[in-house]
Amino acid sequence: MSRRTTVRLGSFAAVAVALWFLPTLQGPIGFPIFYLLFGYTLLFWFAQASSWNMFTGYSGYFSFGQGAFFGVGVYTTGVLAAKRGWPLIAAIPVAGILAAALGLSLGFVVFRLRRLQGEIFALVTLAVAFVVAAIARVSSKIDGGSGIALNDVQLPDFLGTFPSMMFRLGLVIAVLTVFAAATIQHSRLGWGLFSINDDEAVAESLGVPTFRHKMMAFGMSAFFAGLSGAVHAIQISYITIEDVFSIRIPLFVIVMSVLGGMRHWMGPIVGATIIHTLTDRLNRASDLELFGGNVTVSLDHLNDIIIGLLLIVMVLAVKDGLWPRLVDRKWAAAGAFVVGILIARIWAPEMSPIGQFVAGELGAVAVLLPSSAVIDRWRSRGGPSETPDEPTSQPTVGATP
Amino acid sequence: MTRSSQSQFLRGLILLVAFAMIAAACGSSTSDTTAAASPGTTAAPSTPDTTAAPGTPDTTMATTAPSGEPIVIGSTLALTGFLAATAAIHKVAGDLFVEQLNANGGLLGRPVEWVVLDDESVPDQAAALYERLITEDEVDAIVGPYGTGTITAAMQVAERYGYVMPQHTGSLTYTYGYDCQFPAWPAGRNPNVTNSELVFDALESTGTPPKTMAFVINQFPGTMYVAYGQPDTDEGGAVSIAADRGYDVVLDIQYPSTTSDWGPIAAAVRDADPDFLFLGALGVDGPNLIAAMDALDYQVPGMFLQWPAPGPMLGVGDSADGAMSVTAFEPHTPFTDDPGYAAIAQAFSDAATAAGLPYTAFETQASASWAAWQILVAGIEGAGSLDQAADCDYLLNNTIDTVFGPIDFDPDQNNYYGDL
Amino acid sequence: MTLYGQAIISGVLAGGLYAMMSLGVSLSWGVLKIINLAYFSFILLAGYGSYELAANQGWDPFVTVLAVVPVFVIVGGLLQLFFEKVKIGEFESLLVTFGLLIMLESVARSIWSADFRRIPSTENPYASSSLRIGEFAFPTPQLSAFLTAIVIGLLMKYLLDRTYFGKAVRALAQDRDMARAFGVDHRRVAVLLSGLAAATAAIAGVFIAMSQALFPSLAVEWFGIVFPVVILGGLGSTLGALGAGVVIGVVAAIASVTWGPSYAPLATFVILIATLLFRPDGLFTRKASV
Amino acid sequence: MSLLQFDGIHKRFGGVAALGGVSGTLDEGEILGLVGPNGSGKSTLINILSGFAEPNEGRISFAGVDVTDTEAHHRFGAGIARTYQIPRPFSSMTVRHNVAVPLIFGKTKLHPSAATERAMHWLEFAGLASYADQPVSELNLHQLKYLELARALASEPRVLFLDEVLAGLNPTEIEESILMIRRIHDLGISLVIVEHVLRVVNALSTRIVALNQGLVIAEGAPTDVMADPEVVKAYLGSRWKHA
Repeated sequence: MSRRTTVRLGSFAAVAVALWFLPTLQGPIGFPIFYLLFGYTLLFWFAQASSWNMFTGYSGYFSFGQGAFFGVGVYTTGVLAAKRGWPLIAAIPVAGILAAALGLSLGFVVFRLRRLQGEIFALVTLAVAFVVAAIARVSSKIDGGSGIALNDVQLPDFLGTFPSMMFRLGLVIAVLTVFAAATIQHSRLGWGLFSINDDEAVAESLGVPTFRHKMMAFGMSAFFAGLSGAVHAIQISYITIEDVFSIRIPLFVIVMSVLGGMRHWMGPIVGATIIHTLTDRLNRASDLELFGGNVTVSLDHLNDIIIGLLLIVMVLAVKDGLWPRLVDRKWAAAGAFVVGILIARIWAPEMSPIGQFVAGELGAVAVLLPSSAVIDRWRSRGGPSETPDEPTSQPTVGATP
Repeated sequence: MTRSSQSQFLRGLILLVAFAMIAAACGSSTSDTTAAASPGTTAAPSTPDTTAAPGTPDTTMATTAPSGEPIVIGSTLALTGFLAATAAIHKVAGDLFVEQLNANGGLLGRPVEWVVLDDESVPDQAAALYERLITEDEVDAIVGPYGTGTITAAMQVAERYGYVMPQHTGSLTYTYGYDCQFPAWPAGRNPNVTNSELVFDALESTGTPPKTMAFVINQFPGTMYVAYGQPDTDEGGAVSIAADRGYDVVLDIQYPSTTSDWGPIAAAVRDADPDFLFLGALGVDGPNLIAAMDALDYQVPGMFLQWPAPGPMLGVGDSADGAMSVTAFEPHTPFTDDPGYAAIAQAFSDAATAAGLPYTAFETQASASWAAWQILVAGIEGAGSLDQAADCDYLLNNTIDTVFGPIDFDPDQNNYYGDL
Repeated sequence: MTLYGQAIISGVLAGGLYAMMSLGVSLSWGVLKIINLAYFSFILLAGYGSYELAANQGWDPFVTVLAVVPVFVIVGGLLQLFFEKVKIGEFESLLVTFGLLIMLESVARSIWSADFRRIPSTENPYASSSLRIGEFAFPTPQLSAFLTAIVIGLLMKYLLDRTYFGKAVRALAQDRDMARAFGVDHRRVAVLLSGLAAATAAIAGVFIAMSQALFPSLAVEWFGIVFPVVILGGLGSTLGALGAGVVIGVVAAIASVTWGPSYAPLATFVILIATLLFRPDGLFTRKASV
Repeated sequence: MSLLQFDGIHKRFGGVAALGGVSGTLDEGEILGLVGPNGSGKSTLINILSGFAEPNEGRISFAGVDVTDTEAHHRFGAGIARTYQIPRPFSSMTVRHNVAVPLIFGKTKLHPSAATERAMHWLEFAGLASYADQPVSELNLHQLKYLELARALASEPRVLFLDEVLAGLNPTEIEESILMIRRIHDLGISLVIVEHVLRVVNALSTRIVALNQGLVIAEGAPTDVMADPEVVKAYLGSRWKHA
């Protein structure tokens, strides 16, 4: 193990251990228990977005299959833990293995056929999610349309109360997933995937075992999505095909990763944090009164509009996502974050900590994005030589010397 | 060169606009905590002729304006997502109830504020939001969401914190073991038995019961439960009850909720040509199938529609003749014999029209919603406090008056009553 | 046998509608290299437009086509103009139009609510009328949708095969740079084609409003029909889409009456996956592209 | 025994035969020139020998081992490398990282950090050291072609296929490139060069194979092949068609 790997392992372990005791501190510090579940949901999205990104973000193969892998995970818990009485802890690894098996068998067929590259691959994975849903729908052993209630599942009580348990389970899976994503990025596998992303044929002719690398990454991606789905089944508590296999999971992981940046393991984490905190707080906003109450704008449907808008803006204008820009301008972002929080405290003193965080986060994002756009523009006008499209896009492959 | 800098500028502009929007939205989301539904805005008495919300035990409070810190009641509703159509009814009903409650003296003499979050029709979201309502927003009481999945998820949270949870229409009766959950609609503990027996009894009471029967069932948990009984136990279920009763089941098919082409299903029904069609339907399935059968020049002599969601027979016209359904409340006699309820039905209809709902009658969904609020209020007023355990005790040990009549809750029946 | 006969008729007629719903996506993808999910929103919004005119203004549902279609020709053209402006690639187009779809669905929800909207039978006599031939019934909305699909398919085929515009389109489909080098005004052709494609989507929307209830999340549910049709028919192939629509319609109908309606989506996707694996250029293309 | 040997290579696209049974050998230390008019099958042959495409028929052996069914990345590891006519760098990576990839995955199998260091050696060889940490978009065509060479050499191949490395270059750059090819040959690497500039092929090659319409029409010493009437006819014929 190289020194860098040791350091990474150490820091992940330290973060994990520190967070592990967060639920214990809930009583003494006295923060609302909701924060544990809020934290769990955030960790859930970390795991989902990171697991999607460790294949799609690195290799460039656009997969809509996340819903299927997540769904396999959820239904493994449903069938094994709820219907057959397995303890949840035993069902979780099986869920990961089944999802990985689905990913690997799909990959085995699809990656063999060169003509299924590109957008056709995206559609095959979309179709697989539909097929998995259709099978679950006709099989009464799985669901058969009745749904599965999970209130009798045997939960791991040694992990504490329900919110503590969810938080800790989510933490373990998120840390494993993100650690895997970070490790892959800096490993041979990561180099292979990034070269596949740029030019698969050339990668193969320079010795990259492209088939094997795609299989490994897709399998792992599916594995972690399945693990995370298995835990999330408990949070859903009553699973139905329409909910589990909806477009929500693939949509959110795509938006989160695109927003944060797909070429670095931190990208999905940044994206998930922004999207989850923002949508959570927007939930409350029902009506926006402007001009002293003369104009009322209903915000009921704003969540989706913001998600859609973010996706469009990021894809068109900020192709590399926020992470590279954050690295570039961390002090400006940190400053804006603080200013955002201060403004929130003055404007709405009773605002909850999450609300303040969102305010700070929006400040940071607002500073990062347009300022970078202006800088891009300035650079492209000022420089004598042709500058590349994205001046900030320092190569991140295997990155960081 | 100019072109590219122009487009760069354009991109910058788009971004600024986008984030200005988000910032604006967020500002409101946070300031909303104070602005939402203060009694001043919701208490405007739009229906001054309504005397009191029936079921609010102490009607003498009517003339006293509520005062003091507002009591905050939290809930989620499927404001967006696939259940949003029906949840909109619950929103209108709840708003109206709170408005009337405040106009009639509030709760325990204090004004009531209702915080509604959007669970997007997604159970995990509902669970997280109830967690938030109870532990972060520290609401004084909760009301259930709409939709079986979200209700089931929310109930686990309520149980964890011992909150009383009146709920409108949860259909998986057998899974609800929590003593302080109070279903409002009279579905009964075993709709997988009682629902179809009610239908078959009604058919047999006509003197000319059908001989052949077709079952077309939406693959939705509630409809599946009624049609095929409890999963993994096969207890009850309309199909087997029909067979037991000697009906000839000539067709028994299930369709996915996403069905868009009703032609083949209509063809299958026409081919089976049953005397009676039992449609385990949701939403617009009924009208869609009826229209498709119509297009084949075919009508069933009689049919049963399980859960007509809002506007069920909307726009089908004469073809809906011969269709029957179960209902807990309809805006006509005998349900409206009580003048108070007649006024509510009218007020609801007005509010629903104002909110732009296409189907404005005060029927099952709206009345169940109303009853859930009545149960909550009865518990709090009866126990005279916001203590959840006391409220729960009161509800379990007293007869509660609702729009559906007096109810006694029995935990052995999972608090379900009635026989729909 | 009547059952299967009627099911097949129903499947064939539904296939016409499926083809019309898919034509826009197929042409845009095959020729313009833009996977435009916004067509799903066009279908939905056109349906709502037709609903508004028929239900609230008392128009004959068929006549609403005249008002609805021109709007979407313009919208489709403008959208393409925007794509040309930002020089969007195939993958980016998938994501951008996905975002657009989510936004438009949300807009539809705030205007018409998530509730079901259906043209009342008093304003829409066609929903329950049909043409009878012996035991078999041909429902009016589906039959007219099918006939319209055939007419549109043939017109498009003529337009693409026999006219200068069609030649330009084909040049574009085969080699963008070459077409540009030979003086084809790439942008104008693309905008015009996108407008036409949007028109077919709008017509499909009108027929959908005529025969069933509308609700906002329909747009996403159509994925399960349109993508199989597009892949089966072959990207950019007009008659292919027509053929594939009918195949999907019939397969779904037969699966539906044989094993039950819940098997219809399964059958559709098994066919889709088999096609992707064995004939990725579609069932109806003569030669494999190199 | 020859280093690389191929027998009866057939390749069809649709119904069209691109190669109609081509055989040949490459000996250790040779510079084999592969010539022929456009569409004669030169690139197809290189694609098949480097594992980029599969032949419909025929066998290939390398250093005495049958590699017909060996995947391209294994052939690269075994010592078969190639360059592309139009350079295909990994566009999101730096120049140095481009060269690190074959060091990680080729014969050397270096750890990524070691590979990034070692890459400098080959960048110096190719005269690109000063661009090491630039994005590849900073390079011009000539430099990109050198980057292709550096990538191919990084894994120390035994055979290198050079697919029109001189196309698109100006006369000075061509002279430089010829010197570069000789330096590569001096490393002990056998070369197969596909080239349009016949003067260069003549000057560099130890032996020439001429292809036309997927068949070998002449083979031997450069002067003999160039004088072969079949070859002259193939070239003139194709010239005329294009004129």
